[in-house]
Amino acid sequence: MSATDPFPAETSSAAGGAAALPWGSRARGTVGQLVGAREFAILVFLLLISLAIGIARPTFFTTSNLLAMGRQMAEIAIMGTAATFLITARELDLSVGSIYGFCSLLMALLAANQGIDLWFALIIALLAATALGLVNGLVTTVGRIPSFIVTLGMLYIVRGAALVMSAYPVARLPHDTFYEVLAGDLFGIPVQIIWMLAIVIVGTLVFRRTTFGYWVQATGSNETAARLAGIPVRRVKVICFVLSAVSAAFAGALSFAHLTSVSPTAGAGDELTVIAAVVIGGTSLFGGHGTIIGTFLGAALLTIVRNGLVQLGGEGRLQEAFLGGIIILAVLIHTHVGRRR
Amino acid sequence: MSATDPFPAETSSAAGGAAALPWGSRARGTVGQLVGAREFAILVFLLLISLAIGIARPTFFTTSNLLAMGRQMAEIAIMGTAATFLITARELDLSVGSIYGFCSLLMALLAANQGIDLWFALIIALLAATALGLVNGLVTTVGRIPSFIVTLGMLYIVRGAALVMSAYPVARLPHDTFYEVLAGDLFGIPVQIIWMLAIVIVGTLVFRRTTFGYWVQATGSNETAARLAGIPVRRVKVICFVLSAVSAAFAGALSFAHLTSVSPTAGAGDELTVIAAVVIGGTSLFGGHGTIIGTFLGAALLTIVRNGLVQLGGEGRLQEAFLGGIIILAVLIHTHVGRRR
Amino acid sequence: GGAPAAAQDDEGLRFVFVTHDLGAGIFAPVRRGMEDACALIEATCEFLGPQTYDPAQQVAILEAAIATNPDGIATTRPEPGVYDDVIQRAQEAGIKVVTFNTNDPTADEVAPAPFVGQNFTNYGQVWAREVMRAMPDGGTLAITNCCPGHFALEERIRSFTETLEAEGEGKYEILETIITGADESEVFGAIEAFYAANPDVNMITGVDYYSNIIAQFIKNNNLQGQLLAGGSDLAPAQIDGLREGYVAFGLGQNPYLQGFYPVMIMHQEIEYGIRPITIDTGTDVVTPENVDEYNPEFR
Amino acid sequence: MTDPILEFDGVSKRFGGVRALQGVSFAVPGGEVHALVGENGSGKSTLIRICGGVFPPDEGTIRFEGREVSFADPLASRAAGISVVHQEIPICPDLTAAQNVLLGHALPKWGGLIDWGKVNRRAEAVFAQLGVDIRPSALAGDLPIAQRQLIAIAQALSHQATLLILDEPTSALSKQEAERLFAIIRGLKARGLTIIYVSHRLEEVFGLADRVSALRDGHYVGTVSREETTPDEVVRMMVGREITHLFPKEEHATGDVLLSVRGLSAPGAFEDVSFDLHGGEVLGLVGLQGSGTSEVLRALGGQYPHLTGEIILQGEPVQPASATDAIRRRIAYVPADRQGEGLFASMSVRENAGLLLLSRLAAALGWVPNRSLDEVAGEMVRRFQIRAASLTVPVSSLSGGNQQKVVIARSLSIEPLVILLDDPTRGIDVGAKAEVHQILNGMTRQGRGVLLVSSELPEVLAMSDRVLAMYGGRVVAELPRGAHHEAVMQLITGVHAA
Ligand SMILES: Nc1ncnc2c1ncn2[C@@H]1O[C@H](COP(=O)(O)OP(=O)(O)OP(=O)(O)O)[C@@H](O)[C@H]1O
Ligand SMILES: Nc1ncnc2c1ncn2[C@@H]1O[C@H](COP(=O)(O)OP(=O)(O)OP(=O)(O)O)[C@@H](O)[C@H]1O
Ligand SMILES: [Mg+2]
Ligand SMILES: [Mg+2]
Repeated sequence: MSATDPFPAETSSAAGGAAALPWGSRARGTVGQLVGAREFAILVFLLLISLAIGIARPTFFTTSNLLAMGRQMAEIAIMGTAATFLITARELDLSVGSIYGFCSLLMALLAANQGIDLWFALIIALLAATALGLVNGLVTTVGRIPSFIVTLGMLYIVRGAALVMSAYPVARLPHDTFYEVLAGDLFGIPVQIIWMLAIVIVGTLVFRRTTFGYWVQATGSNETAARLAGIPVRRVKVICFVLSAVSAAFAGALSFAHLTSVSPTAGAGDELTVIAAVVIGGTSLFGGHGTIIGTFLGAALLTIVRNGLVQLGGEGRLQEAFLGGIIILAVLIHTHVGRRR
Repeated sequence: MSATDPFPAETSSAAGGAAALPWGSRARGTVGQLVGAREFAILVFLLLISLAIGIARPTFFTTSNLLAMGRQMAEIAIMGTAATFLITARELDLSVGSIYGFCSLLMALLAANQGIDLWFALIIALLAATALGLVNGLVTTVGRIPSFIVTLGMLYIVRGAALVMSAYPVARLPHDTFYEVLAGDLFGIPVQIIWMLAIVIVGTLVFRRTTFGYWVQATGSNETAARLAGIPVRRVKVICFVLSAVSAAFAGALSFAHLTSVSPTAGAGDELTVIAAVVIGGTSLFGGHGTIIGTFLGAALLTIVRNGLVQLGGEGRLQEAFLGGIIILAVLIHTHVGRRR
Repeated sequence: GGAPAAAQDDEGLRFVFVTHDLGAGIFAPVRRGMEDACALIEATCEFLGPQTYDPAQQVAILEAAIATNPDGIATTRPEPGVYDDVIQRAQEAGIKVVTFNTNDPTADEVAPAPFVGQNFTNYGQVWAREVMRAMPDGGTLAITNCCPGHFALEERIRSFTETLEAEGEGKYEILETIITGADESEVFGAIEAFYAANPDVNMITGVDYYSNIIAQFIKNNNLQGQLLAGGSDLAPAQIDGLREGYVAFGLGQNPYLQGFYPVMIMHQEIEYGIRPITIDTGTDVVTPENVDEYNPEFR
Repeated sequence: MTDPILEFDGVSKRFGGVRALQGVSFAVPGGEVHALVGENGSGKSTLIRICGGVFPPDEGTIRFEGREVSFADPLASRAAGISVVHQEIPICPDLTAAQNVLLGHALPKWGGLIDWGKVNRRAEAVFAQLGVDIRPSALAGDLPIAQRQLIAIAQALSHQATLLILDEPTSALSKQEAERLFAIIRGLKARGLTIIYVSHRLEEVFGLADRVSALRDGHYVGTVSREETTPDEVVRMMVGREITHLFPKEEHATGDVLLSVRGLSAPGAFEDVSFDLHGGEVLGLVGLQGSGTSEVLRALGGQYPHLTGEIILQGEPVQPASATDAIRRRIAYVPADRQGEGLFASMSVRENAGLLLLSRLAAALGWVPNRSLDEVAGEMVRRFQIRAASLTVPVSSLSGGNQQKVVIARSLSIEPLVILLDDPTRGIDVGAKAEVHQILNGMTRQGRGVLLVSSELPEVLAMSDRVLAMYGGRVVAELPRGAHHEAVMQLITGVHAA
């Protein structure tokens, strides 16, 4: 039995404990319900960093910059929401960056060269992503090999396909409602922010208040126990892989609508950024415990640091270095500050 | 009641005499000892692929091409040897690609711009790598956060540092014995192949026949039990991180000597290639079980496929896609074919 | 030399192109040029390279290609030194070698090879003069660079800065070189962040293909008239900006010819013994005035 | 005999080369408590997993309530009315107690969303029925192992079942918790449920069961009714031979004081513990879960770095700060949790056994010749009668009893002065137990000192020369050999202060 369980719960010492549970019987306020100890630690860290940047560069806090950062973080937060499900179920997806690039390219080519309506092209791209996610999920669960390897292979495969497709240059597309819905403004707020908030909120509810979310956590916490309790663990995981792929395709569509251009290498490296956002937020890489609000904060932190470093000027090449330091620091903080109740 | 008394009163040693063992007689050949079922499966796969390529393109089997492939695989095999220790101890290092680039750049700058002797520069680069590996190891073990995150942060930090350093252009260096030792030929064989074989052989012996090797396996197999057995698990892990970083620096030095040039982005992405080679070889991503011969075969497979696809011609953009498929296929094969003895 | 050991079979010549980065958009028209040239002389051609920028991987591909003994190899050479050994070995094996698109000139000291592509020093000069033409009264500007350390880009910037200093009469101030990364979304975010901190900047000009994101930024934020763009290559957003006037110039390098000429000069040498030479594909200045004369697909 | 509710007919199952079940045929009458006994690896859990839909049998059929059934998955078995508490399947540590209990249920919803308040109240009701005090919103991973086991039992009881199967449910429970479970089982039986009960503890079997069926090496041996059998007969059915007496303590003269503990305290675990351990003596520590017995062993084994008080080993004060330290001072610790803390599952028998001797065997640069490792490991395997196909098979392929012998042999390989044994016979069968007791006797014969903790009170009482009773982290009494079971029970439950 235990032979198939790679991480017996007792020995995953590095993962630390789970944080405060939102459904505790003791009454807590709405904010308290959403923001557990870990999320709180990361929120404070984020606010302190913002304050520091804002004091050095007041332009950081202008409405337009705040909205711009909101828009910039949307793609990572959206992919991160799906990744939170997947990582909580104790799997990884390294192919999201490739799927992001592939699907936006597919959509653009269908619309520009085949004359297919952009909405219809979007649906086809999302279906393609569904198929890719299914392959990831089935090879992992039925083939019983680590998702790290399956999705690493998929990363190369999908990127290769995108490179082949990019031989056909994309013609210009006429602007239409598609761009309004995926890249426009609503009451002065970039729609990407609205999409992101909608997905984060729905994701949080699904994660915390539906049977599926509960199954995801049980599967990641103890797969054997979950299976014996009658939870279809394979199906749960496959769905998580599909969510991950579809979220990448949707993020790719947002990017395409916003930039009105595509490149086959778009999204390269996003897989690691997404995982970083999820883990910074407090989700355990060893499964069982996740938080979508945390992922949202993690994506925000990464964006704020990137934006802030450009604002501060100075040596541009050190920006990535700072980002690396912040990632480690953030995870150290919520591991040790927001430890347990 | 059992007949034999495990504690004859006269003897006090629990590990005393050398009684004949029932299974001691089961002699196994040297090859059998080195190549287990998993390694064998991947070896057969590798030979079949080579044969297929060689039949289609006889130029594949020319001496010069075989030697070139041997040289090409050396860097991944060397980093993979160290990574096998680390992954067996149930940790990951995503920063090897950055360390590879950083250390070769450091070495080149010291030698070219500061006039430091190349050998001395190499030693400084290896010491720098030791320090980076120490930081990876200490933050992971003392800070108790997943090495995935620590080394992801380190990936960015070190790459940032390399980018800053690359602001100083590297002058050309005079050729000398340094290049002979790290990039020359010995009896017509590229020295990189000799370095690789030496490291793989020493690595295998250390892994299988020394206290340290057993400790690494025990740590990855059950960390709690290892600690209770008096194994200094933190120190074991930290040493593995240092090995990983130093192997990356050495691979960087080989590359620098061979290409006589450096770029701050050299090695980017190698972290995933190294992990792929290790896992293709049969080492478990979940720790406890590793094989350096397997890693060597994994690196060979990746190189052969890359080289073979070029030989076969055809659509260049699909080559990486094939590589992705081969990675998945190889792991599927040794998971299901070379299951257990 | 003449035509030693070439064309071993009667299937015609075989040429292999190897780039440092198959994903870069510039190589689509290069490839088209290669295909057209090969069709013309009935040669077989392959276009290879790593999925993302990776010279070490490119060298491995070159080595594998040499083993197949083609008649000629065309390769990019974005870093000095890296390619010396492999190019010499190809030449020793009787394979013609031409570089295209990117060539580090210092590499020619060790392994000389003809180059079909742009002269980056000239490019920097043309670029600086276009900025001065667009802002005759001077002003502040920022440069975007995706890939610090990349030889061609650094040389363009060096020559640009030098020319602007020499000819700009002190009217131009470069505020910053923004390191953008090579992912469109990230490039956009970096430009956005810079502009938030420096809303008074007059022009942002790009050294690389991602210049078009500056144009996109202006368009998305309706900054036409307040901020000027201009820079390398002619991606769709760049063309839009040129048509509407908020992009002052786009600088092409004629990638089609970078694929076409290498085939032709290797063919020349093999068939007719005409020694190949370096060909500058030039710096093609596209402005709002002449933008409609161009097919952007091949720039 | 009433109508059988469950009938096995020729059921066989194999795992690779291991024939776990071979042609098992027997019937379980409805409305009874039916005990299933057998040695480790005899196939009990395999049979139960088949009933629970974990995997199908290779051959044979099962009839449930008269109909032939074949369960595709655990859900199908539960839908048919079978509820199972599987052996050693811990619950989900990241979920709350309530979430674990209701895992696999349709949950109460409000507006399409799960109402966790209602879930907690439902779980509370199940806990109340079980008579246990667990806060539904507590994180399961934070609870002690006994409460986790109770959660697993509560999960099974939360379903409407006609057949309840419990596979070694008491292995982690204290005496009282077990008693409460027995009361519940009797209550369920009174309500007409059938219960299949697996345990290695014969006193439980004889206290509960109406009928006992035995398996041996995957074969069905027979079924007897409780009134018509004796413990000796059941043991004979299980092992196929006589086991003369259960706890064969050898008497030795004890030697000088080996280990002196004075006023030892670890905050939150135990306080002011003092005792002397003599050479050749077995000192038993008895107490309920949480009384501090296991913690005292852990502390002496170097796992509590911040101790107050004195530890004097052979006249020399020591403060074992780590396991490494304890081992260097020749204090050996055998953990209770074999899988979690003792075994290296992915490594071979040889490496598991020889691990502590590596530094002794190592030549320069840590080189360990294969032959010397083979020699010492082979000697241990021979001496402790460890049954393994070869030295190089993975230790995970051994039976539970043999795995335990490997762990003990490893600990003894450092030739310890003091051995700390925490529940060394947990979950192993009578035959293996007798062998472990033999090993224990051997240790004392060699003059080593043994501190023994066991979840089975009769075992500690029988095997120890002296017994310390602990309650609430303190030693409440010292009792000589032959102390009465009842008296000890009263001490450790705090009914009577000493
Ligand atoms: N998971 C497994 N894979 C392969 N072989 C196994 C596995 N589990 C047990 N075996 C083998 O099956 C045989 C029977 O094991 P079993 O548990 O019946 O031993 P046992 O004689 O009952 O030991 P003990 O009395 O100590 O419990 C053993 O030789 C063991 O090596
Ligand atoms: N998944 C499996 N793979 C391989 N062998 C197995 C597996 N499950 C059980 N076995 C083997 O089948 C045999 C019967 O095991 P089972 O768990 O049914 O015994 P048991 O009677 O429940 O023992 P215990 O009293 O130790 O719980 C043993 O030899 C065991 O090692
Ligand atoms: Mg047995
Ligand atoms: Mg069992």
